[in-house]
Amino acid sequence: MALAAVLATMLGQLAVALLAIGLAGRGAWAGSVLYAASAAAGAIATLAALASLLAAPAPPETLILPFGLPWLGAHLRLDALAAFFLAVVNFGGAIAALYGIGYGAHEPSPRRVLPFFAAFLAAMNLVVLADDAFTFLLAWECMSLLSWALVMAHHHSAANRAAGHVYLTMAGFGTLALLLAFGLLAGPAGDYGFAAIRSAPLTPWLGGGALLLAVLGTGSKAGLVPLHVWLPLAHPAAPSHVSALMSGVMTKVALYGLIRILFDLLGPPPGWASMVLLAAGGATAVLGVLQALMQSELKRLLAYSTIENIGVICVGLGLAIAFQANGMTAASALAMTAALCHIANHALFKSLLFLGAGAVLTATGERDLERLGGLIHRMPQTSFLFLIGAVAIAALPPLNGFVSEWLTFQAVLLSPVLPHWGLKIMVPAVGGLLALATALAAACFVKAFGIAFLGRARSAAAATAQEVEPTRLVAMALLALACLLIGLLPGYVIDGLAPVTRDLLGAVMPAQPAAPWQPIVPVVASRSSYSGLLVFLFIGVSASLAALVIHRVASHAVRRAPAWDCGYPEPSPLAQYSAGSFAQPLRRVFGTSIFRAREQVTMPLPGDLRPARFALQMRDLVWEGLYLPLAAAIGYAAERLNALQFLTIRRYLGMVFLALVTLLLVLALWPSF
Amino acid sequence: MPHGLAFDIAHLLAGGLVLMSFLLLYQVRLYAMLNIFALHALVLALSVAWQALVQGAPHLYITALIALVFKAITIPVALHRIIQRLGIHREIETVVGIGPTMLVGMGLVALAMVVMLPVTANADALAREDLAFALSVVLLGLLVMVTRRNAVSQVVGFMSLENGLVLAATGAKGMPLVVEISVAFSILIAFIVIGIFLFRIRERFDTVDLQALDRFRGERR
Amino acid sequence: MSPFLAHIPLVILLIPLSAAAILVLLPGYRLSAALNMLATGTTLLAASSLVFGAGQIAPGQLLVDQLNISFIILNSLVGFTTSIFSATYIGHELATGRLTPAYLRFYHAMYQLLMFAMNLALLANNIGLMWVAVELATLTTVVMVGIYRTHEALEAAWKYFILGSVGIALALFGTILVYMAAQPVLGEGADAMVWTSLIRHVADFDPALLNVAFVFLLLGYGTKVGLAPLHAWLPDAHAEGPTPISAVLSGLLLNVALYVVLRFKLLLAANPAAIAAGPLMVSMGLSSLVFAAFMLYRRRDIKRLFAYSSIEHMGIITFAFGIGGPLANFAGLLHMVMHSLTKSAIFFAVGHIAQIKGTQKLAEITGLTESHPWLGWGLVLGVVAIAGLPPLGIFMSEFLVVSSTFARQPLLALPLVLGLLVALGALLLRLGEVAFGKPTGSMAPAEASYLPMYAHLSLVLVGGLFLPAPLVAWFQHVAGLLG
Amino acid sequence: MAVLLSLVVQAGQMALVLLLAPLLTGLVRRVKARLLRRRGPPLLQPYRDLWRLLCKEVVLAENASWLFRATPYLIFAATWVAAALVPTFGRGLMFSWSADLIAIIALLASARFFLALAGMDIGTSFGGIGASREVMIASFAEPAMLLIMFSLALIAGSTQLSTVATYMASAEVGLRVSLGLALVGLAIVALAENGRIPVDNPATHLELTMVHEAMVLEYSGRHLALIEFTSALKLLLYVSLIACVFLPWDLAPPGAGPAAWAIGILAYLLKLGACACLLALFETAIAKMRVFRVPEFLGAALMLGLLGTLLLFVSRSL
Repeated sequence: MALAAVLATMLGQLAVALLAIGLAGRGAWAGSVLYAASAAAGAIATLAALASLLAAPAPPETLILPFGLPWLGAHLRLDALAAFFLAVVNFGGAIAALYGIGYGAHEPSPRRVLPFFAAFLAAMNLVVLADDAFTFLLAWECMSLLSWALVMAHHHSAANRAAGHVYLTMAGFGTLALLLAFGLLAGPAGDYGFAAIRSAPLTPWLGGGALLLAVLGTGSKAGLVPLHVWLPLAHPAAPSHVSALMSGVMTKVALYGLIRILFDLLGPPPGWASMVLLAAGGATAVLGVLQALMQSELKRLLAYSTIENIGVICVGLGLAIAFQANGMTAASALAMTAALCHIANHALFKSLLFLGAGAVLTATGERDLERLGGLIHRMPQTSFLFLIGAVAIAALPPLNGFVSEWLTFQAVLLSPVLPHWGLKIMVPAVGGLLALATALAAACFVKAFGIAFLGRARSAAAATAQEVEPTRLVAMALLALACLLIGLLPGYVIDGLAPVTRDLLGAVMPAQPAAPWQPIVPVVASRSSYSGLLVFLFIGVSASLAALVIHRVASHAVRRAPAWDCGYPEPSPLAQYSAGSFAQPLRRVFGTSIFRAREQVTMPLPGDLRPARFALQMRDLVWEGLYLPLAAAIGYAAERLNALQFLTIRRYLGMVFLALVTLLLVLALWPSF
Repeated sequence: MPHGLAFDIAHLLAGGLVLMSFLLLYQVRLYAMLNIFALHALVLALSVAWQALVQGAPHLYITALIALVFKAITIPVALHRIIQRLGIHREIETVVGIGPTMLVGMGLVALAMVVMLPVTANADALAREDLAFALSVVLLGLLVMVTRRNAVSQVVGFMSLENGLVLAATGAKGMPLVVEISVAFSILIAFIVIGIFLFRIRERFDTVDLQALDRFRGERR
Repeated sequence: MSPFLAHIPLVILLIPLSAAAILVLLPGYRLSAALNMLATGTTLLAASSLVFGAGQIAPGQLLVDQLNISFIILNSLVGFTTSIFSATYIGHELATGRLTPAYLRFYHAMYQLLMFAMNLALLANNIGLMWVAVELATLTTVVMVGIYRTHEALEAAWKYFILGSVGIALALFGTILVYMAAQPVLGEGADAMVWTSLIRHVADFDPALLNVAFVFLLLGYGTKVGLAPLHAWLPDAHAEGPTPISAVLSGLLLNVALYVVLRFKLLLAANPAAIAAGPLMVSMGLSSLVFAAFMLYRRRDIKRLFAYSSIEHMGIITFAFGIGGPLANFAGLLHMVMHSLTKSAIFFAVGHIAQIKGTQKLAEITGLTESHPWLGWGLVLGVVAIAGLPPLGIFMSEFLVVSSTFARQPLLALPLVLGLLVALGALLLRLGEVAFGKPTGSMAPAEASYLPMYAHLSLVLVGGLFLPAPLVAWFQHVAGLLG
Repeated sequence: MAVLLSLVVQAGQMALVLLLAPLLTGLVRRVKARLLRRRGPPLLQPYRDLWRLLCKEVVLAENASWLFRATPYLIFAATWVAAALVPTFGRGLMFSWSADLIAIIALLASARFFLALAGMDIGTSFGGIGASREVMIASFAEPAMLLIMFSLALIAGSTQLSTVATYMASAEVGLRVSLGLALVGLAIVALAENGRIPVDNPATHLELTMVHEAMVLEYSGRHLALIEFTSALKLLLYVSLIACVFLPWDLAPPGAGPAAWAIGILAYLLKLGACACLLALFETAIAKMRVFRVPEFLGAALMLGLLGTLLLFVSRSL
């Protein structure tokens, strides 16, 4: 039933896409209607998916459509895992579409956005529903292709085009890696249905190969270091509601692929796989957030922060594997729940933040933090909602980001019981990295919010910005509300995820006590527990109490005056701390080694009236160490081979001649002769 | 006709064709090459005629006649005139030295033998020898094409290659369409010769003027 | 077999032949273009009726069996759509004076002659006839490539001619060797060259002779297929000739040559003692794929770019047939069809683009989706398809190629995948420049016929998602034959 | 009835930390002054300061936003809640399970997050300096804290402070190297988090060296009072934390009677006094370090935490 409903909404999205080809650009009303239709379809699909998730443990729904590989057909399957991801995808999609109603009016070329947007949503749904390798890869690559088209929507900028190229090439890499992974999984019999793959036994070597390929393939889409380079280029290049989808939702679909292959298709993953994921996750988290800190462009900063969160999720998945391989299924369920929870949470707050960034972008026309500032006065609602997103992503209580980080840390804390020595040492170290990443994320979002929304306006555009339309505010507010609700009542989410972990791991977290105060208890209450609701109430009560007392006893006098600033107020807003200067202490600490950051200050001599100059140079070592050499190698090979285009006919004949002689020689020396 | 004699003569003629190919490889001057080629075609004509006689296949006489008239007479004469017209009769142009070329040629003949002789163990000896020689001639013809810069000498190489084909085709007993094929090839060669003549393609086989090529193809920076 | 169907092959040959004869005499652009379309259209109709014939029909020297029927229909279809495209394209050439009416007459006649030659090659039941037909096809295209009579066009035609001639010679030698192998079994005379009798008795042939023959045939016809390192003629011939010819070259002639190779592979496959033709085809295919993939990066001419992409895809197809097995052969067949449709669609777009912009230089063509949305997005779709991205058909065939390779020769899948990836990168790089960005050059509205292009693309789209069951059964049957 | 009683005890704890916080600050100042052979301010001076600030008018910068005005209340509440969740005189208070050590750290992080934002709100360069340095220090202190907590949790098998304290007071614990390392690490983190010498100097307004003070430069009147109060509370929190983990004696068990509570409070006061003296002694003996030495200082704490964890593995498995 739910499957049919989701399928119907997918068809709806496709219909919207087709209509949009003709209608988009015919006026604002057409865009609004289409976006509204897309949002409605997304909402219905969300409800259907949630209903299916809550109805578990029902047997998974399956369906075979006569498409795709002729002898296989398109197999679809809706189980708990799929239902969870469908809910994430469609909720994110519905909100992005709702936001699009307002945002689309600012879009110079709606025809380049709307058709792809709706189709993109349908493709992501199909990835999650697919139950055979062909349909999966088809949908997977369609998802990449359509999002590429969206990245290319603003194609006049050469940077966007370059981003699109890097993006789709990397996506191609990922797909081919996945194709090989499925090839290994399907074995020589070549049955690409997931049901057959599940039941087929696999030797450890083949399984290991498939696993690594799957990590490469899905990791390149999710943004695991060092396969992340496309992400900070492509995500910001798209229109903001699409950025929200790409960062908040599409990376999750990639992780869905990872989970599906590792935990479902591969059978129980080998223990060493956890080390791969833990190492990659830890490195991704720290590198991602450090990069985010160094950015001065809001959307790019958000994209890098996505990379960080993917790292956090991968650490959770790695822990789940580690525990499962050692028979600790309850701990494994905890780690998996933490990862899934973070997946949902990140989808919510990252979408919220990107939508906020989109609001800033349309209101000011600026994406550069160095030209923003003071927006809290001009756009109070947006600022407030963005602040909620920032608090959530900084993993601060009582919002949802903290819940999943907390669960992940609880899983980390269970690791000493693991028998494996490598893991014993690795997990605490990764835990430390995770903590570092969390703290840096908080720093990063202090910077993002502080520079963009606080202080004084650094440009005329920022000084005259206007608050955005109500529909967009509603879209953001819904996300903020979801962030808050999950933060306060995480027990429901954990219970809701139980069918998923039961399917994947055969274990669930203990049922969360319903009352009083909705605490969450990962293992036992004496070990650790946390009640978001109570903490929230506590803070609320104490803050009100403090306010009450102070208003009773203290002076009420308030006088507005120029800023004090130690007696030396600087009239120009440009003298404020900028994004670059905010990051400077951390850049000094981390950047000199990780980014090879070099600062150069040119001070004029005393009496010289020239301004002092500050130059900063940073390098991306992953890009320079891995991708540029690769590009150079391809370029070199291409250049060398290109000489073959300019030969004379005699030389071409020589090539024919050589080929002939070689083949004859081979034939003469063929062993069978 | 006793089998031994028929075989010996066919063998002799085919071997002569290989020898002529070697001579072609050896010649550096265009006129000399043309003369050798005329001889080459003559030997082919004889060989084909002999096959026609041995196999009792009168239609092969046509092929022999074509070889004689067209390849041994018309084409060399035409090429003579082209060479004169283009003023390239004095040119000596090989890419590698004669010595190495001859060595490579030897190697090719050896290769042809190694490939062909064990292969055709079932076929009768006549066809077998013929085929091995034909392959040698084909390979040597290709070698001529590859080692010469001048269009005319390359055409000569191609024609000697084609002679090898005709040798093979006539050696294959009772092969249909041989005449048609030889006619088709003659037309092809005529096209090539006319092409050289019409388009003044003097050096186009191997222009050293790379800039010219770039301009033509618009492909380089 | 109904008597009516028995004559169809003859009809398929006679229509283009007689059309060629008429067209050579016919003055006037509109009339001849219309006749051209009419002839290809009726050929298509005739060819489609072959579907109703079950099993083999072999009237005289001709043969219609499971293998070539799809080729014939594909050939007629692309021939028909190209003639529609050609009508608008040539009209423009005439208007700009690149072609004179006299040459035009010649052009249409040659077009039909080419169709005749290709259909003959496909239908021939005699390996000698097959060879003659391929040679004829080559000669006609040589003439067509040189039709603009510019320096570059002549140069390209000349190169094509010389390399093609050598290829023809090698193929002939291979054919003679096959005859030699057949002669002890089938006796002297024509029967030893008839494919149907060859395949029946091939198990008794001398396998060693067949092996040598196949080397020559692979190299000889491989030159026509455009396999590296025999490919040199292909990019220039595509770039310098009229675009309809480029479309036919890439979409059809290469296929025809490959079809001939496949016929001989069938022979080898039926002889248990012969070496597998597979390794040879695999290595040639792989080298073409990887080589062309790298060559894509430095292209500055839009038609050369897609010509190299044709080399790449021919490499993939040859590779797939080389791998063999029902799945890989199926993939090869599917890829062949999809590539034909896609590549000709791309050339339709490219032809109009080059006419509008007045240049083939990639650097001077940008922002097409903005200046000419229909052409631009058509090109985007085509390139996306040719790069092997879904939901278009080549994705499915590449999926099958890679997966079947993986099942049989896992290690070969790696270079295959790397080659695909390198090519993908290059194509996307160029696509980003050509289709996106600020438009440059002439913004004149296109006088183009979008029908052929979008018809092909929609076929490719449907093929990527849904293959009708009869088609599948048919391909599977042929794939089984190919061994 | 029992619920009401435990509610009262919980409220008592909240009131207690509120009452004692300025006193602890005063005590530290006083001891420091004495160590420097000055008379120093009276012990109750912080209370007076707070009162005076409360009575003053607020001078608000012209472009201060609502965030700037709300922050003092928010951070005060967050810190107060955090402080109330750390066992002071008794274990297992009514709401102690609502947040474990990780959540307490996160509550403090929330307070810092908002304070840093408030520092940037006016748009002055000093606010920016303070905020950026604060987040840098925090980004080292937090992982260090987490690793320390990791080794504690490994020893005690819990992150719940009450459980940890119970375990620490029991005989099983013994003397361990890891505990010593954790103590040193925790002390370092506590110094950094409270802006004490050598990381920051709460008494200075020397422009380029200040961190915390730079952030709150624009605050005045009752807002400043709240912020000062929050700082005092935070100091108290850390001292209580160290006390409850490393000096876990005489904590009243859950559901104990007034006598046990009285003993607990007395012991708590003693612990506070001892810690205050030690802090003052340390601060007098050492000089403030340059800002960019701070990461190294905190890096040491990080390493200590990691080392403690690893040593635990060794000792456990042997």
